[in-house]
Amino acid sequence: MLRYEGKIRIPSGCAISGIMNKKGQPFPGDDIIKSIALMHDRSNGLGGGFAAYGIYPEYKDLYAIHMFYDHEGAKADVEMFLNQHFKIELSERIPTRKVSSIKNPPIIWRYFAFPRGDKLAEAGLDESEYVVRCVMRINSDFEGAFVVSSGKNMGAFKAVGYPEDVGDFYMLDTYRAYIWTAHGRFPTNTPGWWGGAHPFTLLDWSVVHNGEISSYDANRRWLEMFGYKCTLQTDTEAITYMFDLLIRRHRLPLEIALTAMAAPLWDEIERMEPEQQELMISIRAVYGSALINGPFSIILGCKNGIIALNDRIKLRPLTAATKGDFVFIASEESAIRTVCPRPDAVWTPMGGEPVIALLEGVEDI
Amino acid sequence: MSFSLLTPEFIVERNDERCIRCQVCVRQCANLVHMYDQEEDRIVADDSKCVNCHRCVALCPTRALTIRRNPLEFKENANWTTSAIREIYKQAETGGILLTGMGNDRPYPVYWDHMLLNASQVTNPSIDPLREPMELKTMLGRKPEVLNVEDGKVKEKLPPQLKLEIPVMFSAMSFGSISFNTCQALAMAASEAGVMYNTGEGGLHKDLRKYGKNTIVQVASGRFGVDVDYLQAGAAIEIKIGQGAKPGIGGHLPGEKVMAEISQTRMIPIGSDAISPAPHHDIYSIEDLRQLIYSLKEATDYQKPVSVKIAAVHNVAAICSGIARAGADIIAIDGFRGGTGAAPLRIRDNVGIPIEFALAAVDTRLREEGIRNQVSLVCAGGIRNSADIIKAIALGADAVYIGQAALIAIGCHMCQKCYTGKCNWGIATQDPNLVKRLNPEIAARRLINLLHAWTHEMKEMLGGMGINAIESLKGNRLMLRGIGLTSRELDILGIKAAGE
Amino acid sequence: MSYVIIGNSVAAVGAVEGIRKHDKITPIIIISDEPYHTYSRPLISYYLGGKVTQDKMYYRDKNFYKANKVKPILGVKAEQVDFDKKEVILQDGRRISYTKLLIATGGKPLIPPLEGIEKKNVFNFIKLDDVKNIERLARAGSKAIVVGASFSGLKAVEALVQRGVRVTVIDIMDRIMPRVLDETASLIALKCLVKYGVEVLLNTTVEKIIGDKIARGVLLKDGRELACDFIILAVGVRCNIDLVKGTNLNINRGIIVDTGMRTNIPDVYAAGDVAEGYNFLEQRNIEIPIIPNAYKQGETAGENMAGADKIFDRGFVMNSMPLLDLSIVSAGVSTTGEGTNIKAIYKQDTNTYRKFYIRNKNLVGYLLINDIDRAGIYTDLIKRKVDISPFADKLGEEGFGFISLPKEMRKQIMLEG
Amino acid sequence: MNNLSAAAKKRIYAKEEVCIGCRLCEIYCIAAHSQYRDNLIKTFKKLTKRPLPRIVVEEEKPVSFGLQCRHCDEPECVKACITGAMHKDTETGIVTNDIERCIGCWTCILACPYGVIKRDYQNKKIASKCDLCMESNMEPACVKNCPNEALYIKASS
Repeated sequence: MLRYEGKIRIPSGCAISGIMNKKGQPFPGDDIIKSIALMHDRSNGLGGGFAAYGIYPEYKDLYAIHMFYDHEGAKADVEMFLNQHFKIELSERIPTRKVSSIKNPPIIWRYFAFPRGDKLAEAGLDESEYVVRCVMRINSDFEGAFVVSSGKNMGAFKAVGYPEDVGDFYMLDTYRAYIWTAHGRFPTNTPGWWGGAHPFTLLDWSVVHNGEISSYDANRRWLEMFGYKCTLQTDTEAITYMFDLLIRRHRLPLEIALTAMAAPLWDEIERMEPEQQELMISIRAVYGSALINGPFSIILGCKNGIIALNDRIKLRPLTAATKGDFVFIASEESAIRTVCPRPDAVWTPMGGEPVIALLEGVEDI
Repeated sequence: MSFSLLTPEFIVERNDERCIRCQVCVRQCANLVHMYDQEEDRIVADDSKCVNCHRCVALCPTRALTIRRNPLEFKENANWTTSAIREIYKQAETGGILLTGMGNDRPYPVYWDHMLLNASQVTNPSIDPLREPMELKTMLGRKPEVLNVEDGKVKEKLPPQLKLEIPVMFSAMSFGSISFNTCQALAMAASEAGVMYNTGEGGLHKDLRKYGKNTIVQVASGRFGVDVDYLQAGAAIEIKIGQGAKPGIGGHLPGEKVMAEISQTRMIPIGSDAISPAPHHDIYSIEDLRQLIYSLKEATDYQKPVSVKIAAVHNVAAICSGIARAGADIIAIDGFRGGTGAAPLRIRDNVGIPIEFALAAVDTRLREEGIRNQVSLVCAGGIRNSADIIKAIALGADAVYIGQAALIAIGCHMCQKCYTGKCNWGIATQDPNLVKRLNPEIAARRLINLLHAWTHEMKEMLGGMGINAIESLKGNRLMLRGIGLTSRELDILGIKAAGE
Repeated sequence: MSYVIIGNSVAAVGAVEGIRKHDKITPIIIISDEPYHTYSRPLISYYLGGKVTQDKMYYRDKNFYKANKVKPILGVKAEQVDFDKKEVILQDGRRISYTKLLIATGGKPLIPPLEGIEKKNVFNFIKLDDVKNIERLARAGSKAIVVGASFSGLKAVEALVQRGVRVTVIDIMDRIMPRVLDETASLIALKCLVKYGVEVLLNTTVEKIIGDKIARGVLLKDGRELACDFIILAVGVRCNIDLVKGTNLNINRGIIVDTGMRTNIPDVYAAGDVAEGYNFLEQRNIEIPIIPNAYKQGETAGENMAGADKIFDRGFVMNSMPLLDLSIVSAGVSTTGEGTNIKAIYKQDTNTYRKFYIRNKNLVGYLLINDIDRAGIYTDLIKRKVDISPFADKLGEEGFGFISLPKEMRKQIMLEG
Repeated sequence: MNNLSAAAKKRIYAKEEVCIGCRLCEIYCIAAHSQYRDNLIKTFKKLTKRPLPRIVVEEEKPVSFGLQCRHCDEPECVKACITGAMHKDTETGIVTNDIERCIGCWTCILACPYGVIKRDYQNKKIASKCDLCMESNMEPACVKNCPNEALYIKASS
């Protein structure tokens, strides 16, 4: 029996990988496919996906909305909704290549659009919040429709299959991006729905994640207080929203947001200087529900860079490396060395210690 | 009237082969059950006075004593049970309302026992608390929705918080309802364990002020012992609106218990009845509560969190929403199994709702309203073990209060006769001969042991779930599955059924 | 350097133990005219009564001298002390030089000026040799006369009764142990003696001892004649100062010592029955011929001889006397003087008697008969000069104890030990 | 220094605030000094001549406390003893009465400032007192069995 994310929580193990050019120079998707493909055994053919930043330079000021539709009816309904709320500049099928292992694809579509001024004014929201609400609305209210990604000059590409096959399917060798992240999935049952694959995105946040967070429901119920609808019941979705909430909405500095998610232990806090201590205590008090517990390693992508983070007791693998302008992050060191045999530096970040790689000249995420 | 239809509830059995006539039982029974018959050189018992508190049994050095339920039965009747009949006899003989002590003992479902916890298997690792850090530290108090950080510093200080080493506190029990030694033991244990005890409405004895950092001072309708020093003396202030054992009912400490120390502590004359009115007569509505909350905050310079304790009644979710919005930092909800030193039997057994439902409903409601973080939730009333605590936190509590469990730890045998003032264990009594039976040092040690044991167990359970900080359990209802519950009950608890 | 002690009884042993608290090395020489290992003199009545054997009479075990590096010179009398040369001259001519000297020669019996006192079978009751002699005559059915219903006289009576001897005890006073017992107490004791078949003759005295060379009886002042097989004289004891008579030593009835047991001659100390030490209840120097006092005086002397600065200023009389089936204890003052209040409780049914002597706010003496348990608490109240006014009404009442004291005082005393 | 001298300064004290007057200390003391040691039932059922409790319990409600020999540094009883039976062990510091030599003169009772020496008429005529249960080489029975920890052993300097 096929099971759908959103109907049930499906734990999974995974591979993750990310490559970034700090100067913002785009490069094709071959390396990221090669990197994630090396970790073939970490996934089981039931989900793979990529996020790519800088792929739509010609539409860089428009929201690139990637969609999955189960049927034409859903597409019609959503397009009516989109037309009411957005001005759509371009609507097209996302090009794919026939790959034998990728079966039963949904209707895969993309729109380049911007919010309608009157509707935006009517809603009284800032633009990004407006887009978020629309995305939430589609995901929760439109049966058979799912927003794959919704950021500017970026997109997510995912499917049920091994990640290298997914990359082939979406012809990622033909895209050029300055940040690539990838995900290979090992779910513990048989998801049939493409929307459940990773990465999960919102606006230009994308998250690839390896882990099963035990704090999920505590995180979810807290997020939902702020209007997020965790329809997929996946960790990745919740973590994505968490970044959105902490960084975009609460305007927390990146390191504070990361501290909230992988907070230092009380024992460590007790040994800190008073000022630092007060900050940490405050973070733990206010953002206790944002603490992500259980094993995870994640790569957060956004237009300004990538951040990798492990759970605070490092229950999942994560390795980072640099080579010139390039930053590599992957579940396994081999996945880095396969595309960069002689990195300048390779290290294994400590639990809870983030790897922050920003574009040159960018101060904050 | 000397002739009574009430037959002895219990029978005292003495094994004469073991009885060495040491008369410890005679000396220890405040109910005067045992007597030494010099002529016969044997000890005899008046069964009718026995309350089955086990004091004599526990102290008998040769284990010569057993107390049994009197096997005498009425004709079997599903409707007119023994207790139903006995209660009528009692009322027909006395003309009074029936009094009782401790919590509701009726066979209502215990929902804790209908919830099961999760554990990690394969897909994520369980955590071994003996090898990995496992954090139970809990902060109670209002949290801002957003933390303002500037240049790596906190821009606004947090509102006052209670810091607990583990999410367990000792429930409000007043000096008066319990003995000084019991109060002292609770204070010592709270202090040692890094948690809080609660003065109840009986004021704070001068000798216990040194435990202030671990004290919640209560302000109840009688306002006993309340002055600004009292408010300043504790770490937090709790306004007691109601109590799970007797929602809607006030309290009454009879004048004979108001001896010098209690009189001084409660600031009332020796020998005067200490009556706590049913409502606070300055709180007839939610806005009045707000005024009291802010009066107390003003009086303590906004340095102490203010808690509001209510009994779990039907409309508890809406009431708590109102309390949160009225400015409370902590809400304590006391379920219908909550203990008491004295309550009318009918009230205790028939009023209020289970804490499990109340807690789930309140947590859900506060989240729906987006104000859950503004206030900490403490649940009370019948928490029996560490699993109950873990379940309570998964349902949405920040911490729990334990009262009866704490008293049991120090010797209470649940005879439910607290209201008589003759507690043979030195707990619910003011009789100096009985009070000294509770050695505060032993009692504190036992309480600390209990908390220690529960801490270990909670850590094991958390570790099993793959969680290493208690805040990741708070409201994490996915960690619970219901068993033997209707779908309506599952909905209210916000949990799935086992197997789902 | 050497310590020399003349005497081998309680004060001497106290002195040895006192010296050894401070000085574990310097030899101690004990000189005694008795040939025995140190023994307890009061045990002679128990010896006579058959309660102890001679081998159980030692006051300290056989190892005592060796363990304490004591060189005993026993069975040799010290004849004289040359205080200038610091030497003790013995009967056999030996001269024992000392650095520090303790005179603990004890007491000796008061011999009444009685006609016929030199006859055979008239005994004192002080030394082991006395009872060894008496033992031979004291057979079941023989008849004895004890002169003096004093403490030691009555202990002799008890021992004789236990041996089955028929005893008559004679005293000039109107009651038994007149210095300790009042009329009520005396009557209780009298009843007891009579119960055991003792004939007690009070208010009379012996005119002369009858018999040829051997005493056969006595003639009383009132003209009566009593026959007997032997006679024990127990009219009193006085300080045994023979050794130092006529020297520069400051002597009254006994050798006068300060609260450190020092005499007026440097390096010479005195302790025990031979000394007149400070009695703090009477606030003057007087002999206190009882064992606890002898020991403490000896111990104090010993410590001071070894260089300490010990003071013993709490001496007073106390006695415990089991008499047949009676238990009698007393301490401190036993006479009614000015400013002394009395509290007395006599219970006929239990045959108990409790009497307290109170001066100002202090307990200064008591007498208990039969209910003597915890008597030491009263002794201590006397010694500490405790203000008893908060609990004076409870003295002698059932259950009197520390519980009767104010809480603070009780805790202080109970935690002291 | 051996273990015994470590015991030299031990005293048993009472906490009257928590003494509950149950007198179990007496019961266990009796048994501990009987031939049946810890067996209370046999001690009380089989023996007609039982040892006296060597602890004194004073009670005047609501106050009560147990009191036993302090094994004083300067023991009055030892100094007063006319036979030398009462002695303080130089090794252990424990004051004991050699019942072979005690003749029951009760001078120790007269001298003991704590009033904790008793006349034992049942078993010869001897003075009976606390020996800190030294024979059992264990925690004294009264301390061990006090249900409310109202008795404790303390090493005092």
